[in-house]
Amino acid sequence: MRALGIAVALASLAATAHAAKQEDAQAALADARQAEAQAASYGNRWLPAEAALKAAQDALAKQAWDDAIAQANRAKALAQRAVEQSRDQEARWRDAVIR
Amino acid sequence: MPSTIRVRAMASGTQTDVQALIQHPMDSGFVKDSNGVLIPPRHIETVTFEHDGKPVLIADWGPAVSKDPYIKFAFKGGAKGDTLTVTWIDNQGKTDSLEAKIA
Amino acid sequence: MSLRRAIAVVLTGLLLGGAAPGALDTDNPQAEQAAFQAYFKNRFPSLPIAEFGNGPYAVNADMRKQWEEIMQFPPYDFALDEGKTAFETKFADGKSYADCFENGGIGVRQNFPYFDTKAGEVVTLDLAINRCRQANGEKPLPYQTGLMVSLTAYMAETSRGRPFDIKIPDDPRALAAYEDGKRYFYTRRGQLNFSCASCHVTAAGQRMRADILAPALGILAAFPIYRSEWGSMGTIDRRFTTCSSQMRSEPLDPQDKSYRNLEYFLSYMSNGVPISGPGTRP
Amino acid sequence: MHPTSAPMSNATRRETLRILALLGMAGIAGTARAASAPGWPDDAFHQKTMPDAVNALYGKPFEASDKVTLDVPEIAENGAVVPVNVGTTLPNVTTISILVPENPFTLAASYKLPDGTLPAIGCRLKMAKTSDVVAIVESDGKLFAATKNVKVTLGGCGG
Repeated sequence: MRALGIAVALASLAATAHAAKQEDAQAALADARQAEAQAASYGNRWLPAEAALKAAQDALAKQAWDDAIAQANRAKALAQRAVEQSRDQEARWRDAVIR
Repeated sequence: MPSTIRVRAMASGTQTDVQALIQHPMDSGFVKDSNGVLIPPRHIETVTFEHDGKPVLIADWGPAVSKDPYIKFAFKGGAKGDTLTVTWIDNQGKTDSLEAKIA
Repeated sequence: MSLRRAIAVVLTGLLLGGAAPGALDTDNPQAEQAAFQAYFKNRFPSLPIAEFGNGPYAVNADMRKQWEEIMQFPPYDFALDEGKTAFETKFADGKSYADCFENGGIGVRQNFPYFDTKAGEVVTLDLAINRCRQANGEKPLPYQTGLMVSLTAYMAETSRGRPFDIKIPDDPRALAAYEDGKRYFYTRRGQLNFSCASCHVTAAGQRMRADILAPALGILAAFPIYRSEWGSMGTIDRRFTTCSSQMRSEPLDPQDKSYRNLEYFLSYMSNGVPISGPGTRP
Repeated sequence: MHPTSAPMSNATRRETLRILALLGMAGIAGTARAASAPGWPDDAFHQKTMPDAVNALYGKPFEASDKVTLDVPEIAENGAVVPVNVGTTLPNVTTISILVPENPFTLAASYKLPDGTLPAIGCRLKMAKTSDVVAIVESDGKLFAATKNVKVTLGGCGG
């Protein structure tokens, strides 16, 4: 009977860890989407950011939480870079204009 | 269905200069379409040009001939108003032919 | 003028202009057009204005030789015939494209795109064709390839040799469209961090691997084009979308406002360059 | 003008593979050989080296000759459409063939010229990557060839 108890305890431990990982993945994906939406507002979505976001969604669907988190973070980083680029260019594009 | 063959044949007294353009995909069999499926090979194998019932050129083509293939050559003789018959056959047995007038 | 007065003048200039005198960019399209064309004439002094409609072939001899060879019997010949036939085919309601365009649509391509003051937006040739179809109960055509490219190929051919003649009417919305196109042209985007100007101004005439970068002046004159790369014809939309994705930037939809304004800016800058479409390109 | 980017080994290798896929010469697909058009030298068109292709087509050797003119670009604007013009001053020319050793199948095109047809051919070929282009002219039963190299690479900055 004891062995069974331990097994159950271990299983539930794994389950909670599993659930925690799932939440992390979903949170990471939400952040990435939010960053990408901001890039979109500047009309400057990057294809690699889109690809990473899609990879994150696929990983989430396959419950590959670590992969989903990694891809989501990558998408977020790329999207943030796009936003920085847009802000920088809003101020400086006129410097390039032929006069 | 408009012909897949465009011919410009100009007689200049001693010879006839011929240019032809053929509408054909010339698929080599190695290209994948947008969802990664191999497009089967489909390319013209022979093109025959005939004047006065005699061949003036026979072209044997492999898959390395460009899409919408082009050819330029000339033959002695041929006069304005003569007929130049152009026929192609591809590796799937499809074919087309055109009787062009020499200008 | 004494130093003190000079400083006063500069200061007032700054206050009024709100920007450093150097950047007197108060949307004066004529002045910018002159500066734009002068820039390219200095970069390529030996080129007559007409040559700028031949893109890479105007600035590279080896490429030009291959172009001249292909132009003996260009692969767009089929699209051209399809376009002519379609242009002359009546719609179900008995009308045809000729009824939608001035001069029956013959020799008018150089006036496109124009600013439609009623609709308050830039109308490109492709958009005008679809508007004509819809006005006569026909379905609009897809934008990047197919019949749209054949129709515009035929209309371009009827305008060959006629210089671009793009107008900016005295309408703040037209000026805004021009400004928006200019902004798009000079703004860096996508992971490669290029703007249109990075390649077609700064690096015009240089190689990008096998490609020669065409100068921006007259860059739209040869459209629609048969690209060996595509093995088929493409409109300006197809070129804008493929170029966007090469910059690893999400392409916009065909005939998106930004693309139309970009075409408006580029065409206006190319006033005087004759139409050379339809064309062939690498 | 030499392409500006310095050649990097793996980039060049990756690039070549991309071009092969792009131009459709990625590998030797087992092409089911439907019945070929009559007279089409099926075997010759399926050889992968110069000696095999020439042997299958002609069954005799060729020699270089400056009497064969081969007009090809130095750098192809696009490997999918490479203009090729072959001419010669040699007499009694009966065939002209064009071969591209670096293509998966070496023989690209072969032309039979009946009596009275001028010994000159213009056409447009696909080239998978940088390669020699060899034009062979058969004159009085002997084979004479001209060879030129054509550089082929991808255009643009890559997707």
